[in-house]
Amino acid sequence: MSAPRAVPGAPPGAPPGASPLVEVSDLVVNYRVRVRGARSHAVVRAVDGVSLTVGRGVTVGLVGESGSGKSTLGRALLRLTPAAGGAVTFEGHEVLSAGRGSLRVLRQRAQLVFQNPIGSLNGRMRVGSIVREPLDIQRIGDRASRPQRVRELLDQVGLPAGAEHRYPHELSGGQQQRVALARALAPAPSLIVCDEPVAALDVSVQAQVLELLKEVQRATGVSYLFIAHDLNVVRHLARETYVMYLGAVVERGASSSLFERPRHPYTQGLVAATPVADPARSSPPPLLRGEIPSPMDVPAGCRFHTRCPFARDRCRTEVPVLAPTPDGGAVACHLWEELPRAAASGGTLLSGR
Amino acid sequence: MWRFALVRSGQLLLTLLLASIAVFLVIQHAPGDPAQVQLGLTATPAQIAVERQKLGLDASILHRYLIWATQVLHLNLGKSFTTGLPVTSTVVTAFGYTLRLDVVAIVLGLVLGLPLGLVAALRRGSWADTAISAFAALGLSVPVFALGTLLVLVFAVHFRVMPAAGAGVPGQSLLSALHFLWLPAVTLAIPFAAVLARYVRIELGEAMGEPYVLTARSLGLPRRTVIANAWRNAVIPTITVMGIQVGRLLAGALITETVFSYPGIGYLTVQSIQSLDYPVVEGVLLLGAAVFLLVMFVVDLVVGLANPRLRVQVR
Amino acid sequence: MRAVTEPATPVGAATALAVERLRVTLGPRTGGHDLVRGVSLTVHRHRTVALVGESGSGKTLTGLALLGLTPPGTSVAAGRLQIGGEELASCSDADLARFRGRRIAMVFQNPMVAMNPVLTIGQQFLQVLRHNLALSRPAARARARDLLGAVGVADAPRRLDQYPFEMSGGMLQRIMLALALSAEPDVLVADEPTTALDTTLQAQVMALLAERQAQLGMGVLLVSHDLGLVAGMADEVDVMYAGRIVERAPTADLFSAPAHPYTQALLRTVRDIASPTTTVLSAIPGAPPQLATLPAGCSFAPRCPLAAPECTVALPELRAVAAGHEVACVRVGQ
Amino acid sequence: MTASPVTAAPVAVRATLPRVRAGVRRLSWRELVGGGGLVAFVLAAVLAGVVSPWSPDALAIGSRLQGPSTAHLLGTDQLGRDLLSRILYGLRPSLESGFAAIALAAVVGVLLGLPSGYFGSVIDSIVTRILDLLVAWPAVFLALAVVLLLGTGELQVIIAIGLAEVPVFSRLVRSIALLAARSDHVVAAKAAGASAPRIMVRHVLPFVVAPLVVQFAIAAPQALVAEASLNYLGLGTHPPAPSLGAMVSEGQAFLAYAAGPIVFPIAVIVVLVVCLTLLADGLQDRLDPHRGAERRRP
Repeated sequence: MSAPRAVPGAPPGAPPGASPLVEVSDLVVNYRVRVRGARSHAVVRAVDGVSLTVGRGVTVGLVGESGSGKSTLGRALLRLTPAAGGAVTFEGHEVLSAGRGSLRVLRQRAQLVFQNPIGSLNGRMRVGSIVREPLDIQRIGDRASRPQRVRELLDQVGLPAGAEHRYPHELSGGQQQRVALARALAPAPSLIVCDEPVAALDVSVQAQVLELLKEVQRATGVSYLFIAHDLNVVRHLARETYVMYLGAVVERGASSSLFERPRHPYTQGLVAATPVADPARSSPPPLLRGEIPSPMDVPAGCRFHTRCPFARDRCRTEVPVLAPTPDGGAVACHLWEELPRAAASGGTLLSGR
Repeated sequence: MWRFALVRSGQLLLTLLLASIAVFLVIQHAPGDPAQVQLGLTATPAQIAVERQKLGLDASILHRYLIWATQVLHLNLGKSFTTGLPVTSTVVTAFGYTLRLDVVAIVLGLVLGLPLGLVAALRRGSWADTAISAFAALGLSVPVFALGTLLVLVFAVHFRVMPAAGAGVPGQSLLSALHFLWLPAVTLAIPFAAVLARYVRIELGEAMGEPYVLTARSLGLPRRTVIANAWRNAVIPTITVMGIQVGRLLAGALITETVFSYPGIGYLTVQSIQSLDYPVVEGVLLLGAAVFLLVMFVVDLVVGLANPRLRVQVR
Repeated sequence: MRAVTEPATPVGAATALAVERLRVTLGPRTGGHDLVRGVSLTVHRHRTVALVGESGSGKTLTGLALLGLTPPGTSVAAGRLQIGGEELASCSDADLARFRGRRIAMVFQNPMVAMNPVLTIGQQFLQVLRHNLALSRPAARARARDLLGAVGVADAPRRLDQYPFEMSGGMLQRIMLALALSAEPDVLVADEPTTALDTTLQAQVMALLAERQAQLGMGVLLVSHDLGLVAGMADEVDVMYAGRIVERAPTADLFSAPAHPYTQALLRTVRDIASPTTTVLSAIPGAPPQLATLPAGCSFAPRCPLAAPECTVALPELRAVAAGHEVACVRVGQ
Repeated sequence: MTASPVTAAPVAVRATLPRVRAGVRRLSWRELVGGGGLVAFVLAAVLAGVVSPWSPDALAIGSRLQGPSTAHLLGTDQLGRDLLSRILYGLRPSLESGFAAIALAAVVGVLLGLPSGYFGSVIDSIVTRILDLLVAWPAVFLALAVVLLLGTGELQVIIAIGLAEVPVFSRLVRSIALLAARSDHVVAAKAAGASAPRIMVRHVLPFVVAPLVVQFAIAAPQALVAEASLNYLGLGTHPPAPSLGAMVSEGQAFLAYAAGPIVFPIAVIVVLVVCLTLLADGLQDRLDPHRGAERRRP
């Protein structure tokens, strides 16, 4: 087992002295992509030096377009995808270089919930066996007590009696996602990485699952790293949010201020593009032009400059670093202090009424 | 595309090399001492030892392979144990007969299989589809030797309109050569057509269910164009399957040629194995593998050309 | 973004599409069940009608049925179908074939699979333009370039020589829109045109759709599950539940005074999630119904907080509660 | 917030009742005819010693190439042996070799394909190379190589046919394992700390079973045809042991005098193969109704 790393700095909002649950620093994840017909592999930098902190019992949001690397980040910090560099500390243990012992702690204390509930459940297993499997693998409790524990877990996620005898395809989408959550909760984790957990659900069911996530957090004190593209959902759940673009964090901050007063032009664009269920507010013309470039050729300088309406010469050559803002967040933009705050009206766009 | 072709050629050469090693090893380990076989049962041990040396059987296996491979590259495969004729010319002559038979069979198979597959794919669930599917299933179920024998029984024995065996005499007219080809060609063509019909039905049927077909219809394109567009997608996997079938035929239709005692590669293969004529066995195995691999190579290139993802890299 | 700032109720605007009692049935005539159960709607030129519903509500099938493109195994019947002011004898594939691509066109959900992968963009344009507009080859190519320019695709000549797999989803959806609008149809069915795209691209494609509508004047039937999206796009919203329209109203009315309990609950959920001050989300219990096993009476009754015994007796019909505002609920007005 | 009890009760009913009924009701005509036929043939082969009117090797030079009669229901062959008895005994090597060969191919296919698809990279490359070598020849050449190395006989036939079928099975298993290895439920199992063997057995293998059964059913008639063909070429069982393929090839020389010695064995092979094909189609509809299965044939 590796020695616990020194914690470089307490996360914002955490009591002084307490170490955060997860500490990611300068994480790099590369993908090797085989180009058809070519003999060599191209290296794609899916996550490019991301630092992130998740406190205990809180929800941290992670937003960005598809291709921003947010899902890869989530899997890399659980060591489900190999990292090429950086460090991840989980409950004081270094994760990336962990041996079997430390890895076992991670496999017990950190779990995952996916976007597509039916795909994340083994269709050849009954719900009871699915939820029970982590208990069997980790040898939690004895054989006799496990069915009782499974029953409790299913009860906790609001599944009716008898659900353990069903197959996943016999349940509705919302119920399937409840099963996935029960499985994640089985080894009593301190962290659940939620990768777009409600994106595949109907609106009328989304609220049920979100409410359940909150209830579970209150009851168990579990932390969520909540990955989503829907800003409304993230803002509702997360106290703090990170915005990723092309593998890097471009802005971080308390959700309230981040969505009310987005500093980075990309965050502003995301906020402005989020539709509002109110015909009285006319949407402004889209702020962001074009599309996210391929991670195979990340633009030089500020990686966002190709789509930024404010880009200057400096942005094309010099890489901006994540700099602190007065409201406790951080932004990676050369121009954030001089930019017009017009887009900040996007903050009010989000509020429904 | 060029890079793809280059890589694929490299693979072809490598597989050919491995194939030659396999043939060599099989022959080396085959029961029966080649020296003994060469000299006959009356030979004394001393004579056999001399013969073994002459044949190079004492050297190391790598050495023997290299000698053997050099000879193969010079197209020198020795002489047949049974006829005493050079293996190369024996095999080439037989291959000529096989080629002639296969061309007729492939044309017949295409003429029969393609339209049947098209009709079945475009009229899914109709009685025509059911009938064609039944034909395809039967064509694949009936063993070739059974089909051939039954054809002989009906057309050669019962009606006496076709010859039961052989390929006629050298130098005969095209018409009389064809006369000998009909029955074996039909025997080969029916399973070929069955495979083809089945694949066209599956692939085209699948393509017709793709979203782009819905798009094309929503844009008002006529049915003919919609089908033609879908076909351009369906034809790519169909070519591969067709290629495998053609490759098998060219490598020697063992059973059909045996049924009709047709002097092609397949018949030669069976006969040389039964008479333990190893030089000829070597020859037919090598030629069969080479032809089959070459056909698959060509098919891959054709499929590559038909696939825009590969073609685009030429630009 | 509304396409044009005209009064909400069109006065004398030409009808682009009118359909009455549309029914889509799955399986055999007897023993099959209806997936779309008597939908009537009208779209005027320059107007956008949003058809909103959750998965399985029959909104996509309604769109497909209007072009005669429902999947095999289904049959379509309607009391009346009118496209661009012309009555159709039936809504069969054959009768609609003449209209498709010329008078009524469609944009689909996933642009990555909606185009033929072995044909270049140019070849696909050429086929459509030559057939629908009888253009010569050079004229069609020139027109294709113009059409691509109109949807904001830069470098059109190069794009025409490329294959779909060489492009991004956003680009393909622009191209798909250009193809669908190439014959300047009277009505465009847009089936979740941005669901497969990121929100940043969604905003771009929706703005483009509104722009092209303002230029060409077609009526748009926007099929969507996203109330937020339609709020900014539609003039009228038709809410579907279990194969029927349960509420229809001008967009402003629907969002300010939703009348059907389903619409109310849905809007409350959407707004709760979007509101930073909500602590407890209001959720609709249960799951959307299975169409094969629908209960008698109102399909929403099992999930409805206001359900009363009479709700399970008969299927409620759409009734007007205000100008242009219709609701299918027996409790409304009580 | 509470659960959604609305759907719970119907789900419970839906789940158990029809599944039991479906098992019986949905036996299609293909499965009935094909399965029934197969059972009949297997019974005939097993009971050959009981039901055969004659010994299969009993020569009767005086009654050669006779037509059907009450003594010899299907007539006799060129050596005066009873055709019916020879066919009944001849079914044995066909069924034994055919099924043994496919079983061999399935086992080897799973052993090669499962790790190949699940782990990918080096293991996958090695397995793929091996298989490439196997498919570099038409299947019949492979059989010849086996015969050349090991001589003729029933075991050699099994190995030859099994070897030729291995790539199909291995590739099938590999493709499914590849998909399953990337699926979210496997990632979830990894996140919970499941070991690679556990994941392969519990989360990948169950998805291989149904396609494997279908492929088994598809390959069975092909294997029977291959067995008969090898025997026809004289590469299988040693005379005088009866086999359907050898009967046809022996009878061919006397075609001009009597059709029975070849027509009856052929009829039996064709009916048997058609039964197996029907059964395969039926199983395929039941277990693997989606795309991909049909194309696995030839």
